[in-house]
Amino acid sequence: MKNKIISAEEAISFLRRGDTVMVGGFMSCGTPEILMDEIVKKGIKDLHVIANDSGVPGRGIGKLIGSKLVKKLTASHIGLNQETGAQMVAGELEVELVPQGSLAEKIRAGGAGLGGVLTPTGVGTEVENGKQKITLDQVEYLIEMPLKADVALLRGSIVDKGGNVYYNATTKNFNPMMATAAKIVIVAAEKIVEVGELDPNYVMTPGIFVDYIVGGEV
Amino acid sequence: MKNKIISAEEAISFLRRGDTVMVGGFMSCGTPEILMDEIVKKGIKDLHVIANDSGVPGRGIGKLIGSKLVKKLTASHIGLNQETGAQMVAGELEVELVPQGSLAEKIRAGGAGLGGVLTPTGVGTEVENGKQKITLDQVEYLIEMPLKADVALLRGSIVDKGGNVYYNATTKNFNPMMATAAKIVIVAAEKIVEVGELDPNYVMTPGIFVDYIVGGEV
Amino acid sequence: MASEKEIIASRVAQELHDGDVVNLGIGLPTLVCNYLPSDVHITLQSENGILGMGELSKPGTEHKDRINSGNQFVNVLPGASFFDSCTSFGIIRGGHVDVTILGALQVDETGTLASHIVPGKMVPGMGGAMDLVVGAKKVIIATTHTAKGAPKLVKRVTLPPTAVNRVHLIVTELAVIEVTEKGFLLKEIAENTTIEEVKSLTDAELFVDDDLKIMKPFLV
Amino acid sequence: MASEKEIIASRVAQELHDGDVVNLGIGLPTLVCNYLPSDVHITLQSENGILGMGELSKPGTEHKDRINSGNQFVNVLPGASFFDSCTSFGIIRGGHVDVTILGALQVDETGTLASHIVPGKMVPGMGGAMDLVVGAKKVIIATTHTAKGAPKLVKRVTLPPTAVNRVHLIVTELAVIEVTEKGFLLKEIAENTTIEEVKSLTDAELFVDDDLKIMKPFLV
Repeated sequence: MKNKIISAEEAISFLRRGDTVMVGGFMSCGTPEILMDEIVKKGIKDLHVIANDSGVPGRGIGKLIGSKLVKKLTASHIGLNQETGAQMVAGELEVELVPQGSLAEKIRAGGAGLGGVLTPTGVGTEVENGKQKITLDQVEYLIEMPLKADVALLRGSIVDKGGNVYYNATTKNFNPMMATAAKIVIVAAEKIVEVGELDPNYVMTPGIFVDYIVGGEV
Repeated sequence: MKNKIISAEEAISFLRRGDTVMVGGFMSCGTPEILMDEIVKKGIKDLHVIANDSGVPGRGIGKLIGSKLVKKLTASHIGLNQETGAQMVAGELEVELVPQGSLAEKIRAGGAGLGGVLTPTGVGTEVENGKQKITLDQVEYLIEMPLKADVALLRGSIVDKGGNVYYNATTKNFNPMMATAAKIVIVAAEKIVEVGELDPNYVMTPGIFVDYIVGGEV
Repeated sequence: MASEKEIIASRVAQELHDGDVVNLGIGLPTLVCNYLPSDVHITLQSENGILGMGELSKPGTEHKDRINSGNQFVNVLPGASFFDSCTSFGIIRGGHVDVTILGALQVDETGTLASHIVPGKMVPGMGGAMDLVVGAKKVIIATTHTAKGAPKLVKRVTLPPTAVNRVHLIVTELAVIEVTEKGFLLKEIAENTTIEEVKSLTDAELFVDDDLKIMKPFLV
Repeated sequence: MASEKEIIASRVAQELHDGDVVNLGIGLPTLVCNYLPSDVHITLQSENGILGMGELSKPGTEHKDRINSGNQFVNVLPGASFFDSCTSFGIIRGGHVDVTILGALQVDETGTLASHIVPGKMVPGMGGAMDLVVGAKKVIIATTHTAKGAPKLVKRVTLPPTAVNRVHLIVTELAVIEVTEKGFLLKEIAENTTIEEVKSLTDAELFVDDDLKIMKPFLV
């Protein structure tokens, strides 16, 4: 079996300036902090981050925002990080807002080989802009197209050496979908166990999706 | 808390002649046999069954087919039940074949409030018939529309009295999606436990989806 | 004396029924739980991935892995479940949430809600609000009747809409108003106000229900 | 002497690489595992909801909850996982299966496959085949070269297609043929046949690779 365990430094060497990167977590719960720290340390710029939100200043994606490493953010909410709003107003950061449920579906579609999904969410709002609409059975839907990324940075509570992931409680959020939608998937693990220690029924992301595991997440 | 536990007889009293009924399981693994038996006993006719397959003669949905209770079957595969093919050829049973992945997505869409999904599966085949096609980024997709049902009949390995369900191993298959897509959801439980006994992380169908629980499934 | 928020929250609580699955917006709506009758048990959904959410965790008992959608540490009740964001919004968009209670910047007589953006000023993003308003079976707006004297209940929202034609009921400190095909229907009015005052603070036509009642916020 | 099936299965096994995620169709394809080199470890997917599928369960060790897509009781290996059908076909349609190996009724020079229906005769349904052929990164057809003397490799399929332009490689007891933009390209030929014979048993033009090799099915 290929060894998937690498250091945070090695992991972030896969990330390049300008890359599109999905980051798991909801208000930093389920966000891989050690990978955020390493990106800041390396100063990888011009990232397009896809995530639910931009964390809070100094936590989660807030670390990347604070270091001005994000060029574009696709998220559902930025309200709890004033720095994100300030950079957006200053024209330093492009923010694309997507309804949370549509964001989840777009990432899932990216990973599941769907061309998109039809959702009633956002019809009649600014979310329509630039999107194709379709009427089926007299209901109007937006076509939400798939999202994919170069790299996905995720947080697993328990990860076996084969890459099977178990996410505890509300750390799950966007992590399982993002695991399917990026070329390179890196999971920061709170705990690493041997292959066979996770019950096959409790695996929330199968190991085939995970390219690298970084230990030491807190 | 409302008591959700009822007898198989009470459960099947919610099913009416001509109803659309989703039945969980893959080749009868994950199919609620005691509910199949009860439908046969009551002789509820003209059902439109939505399921992955039609089981084998005398097992799972095969019981309904054998008793000629199914008027229409929407499934991905009928090859292991010769009776289904025979009734179809005799004009007694309408069979609508759907690719397995598209069937799963259609049921999920029904439960998740999506107007449909765009899939490349089936393009250029007879699956296209009667379906809208759409081209996005130069790729052709079929629009697969949602499926819903009057009643869903599922099988749970462990079910708590609030209706939270855990499905063991490969009994999961179509059960979790079907739990979201029917007006009345009935789960035949192999084991019933008190509320609080299932770890919230291991719940595969939240109890809010389950209307009734029938014990005694084997 | 009871605050406006307490009046609103306690009156909204009367709209909930035993067994309801409820999603509460951040802020005022979270107070609603404090006013539930003892025989009404609801299941709280938090869109970050919980059904069966309990109270905020007491200091010292927080678990880092267990937050609500407002980024607060929470407990869960026996029978709870955790799930990912796709499942969570499948529950929401699919109509499996009975009631969502949200605040508003503006709500209009067609049931269109503006709650997530003030162009040039406040651009926090819609979060899960657009899905909630589209998906929940019943959408209740819990809001003060005016903001700095300006009516929040209007003929047509002027701010960017969050969802179109989806609001069912509006509860303010002054009134309970149903959104009907004709427009705003005044169902209940607070003791300390008049129909004229409510009309003057509402920037749209207000139809008075034949069976107009006095609001009784603190029934429990 | 080795059977045709064994020849085909053993040659297909050479197409698999260490670490591949593989979905095997029912029948002949399931034999492929018997011929894997000892340094090639693959992960088997079963579309009813398994990654890390092992061998068929020995009599007396079957578990009623654990079957493969062919309705046989199976074991799982350490590191396996179970999931629902939506997740399973997300894996398949999303391109996370490296190789799928399937049988065929007909396959044509454009890579179009017919494998699931003979109108009026055999209508078992497509099951997961349409998704597999559309989604897998590499589609290998493992089939006898002819059926009752009639060529299975044709210019255009006459049976209803299962998926259009998706087959990459065809392995028969007589030849290994790549589906290229030009059409069928003969890459390898069995020892006991001739180019002429293979051409005569193929109902489409057959281009012979400049680097034509002799098939070596039982390398391991």
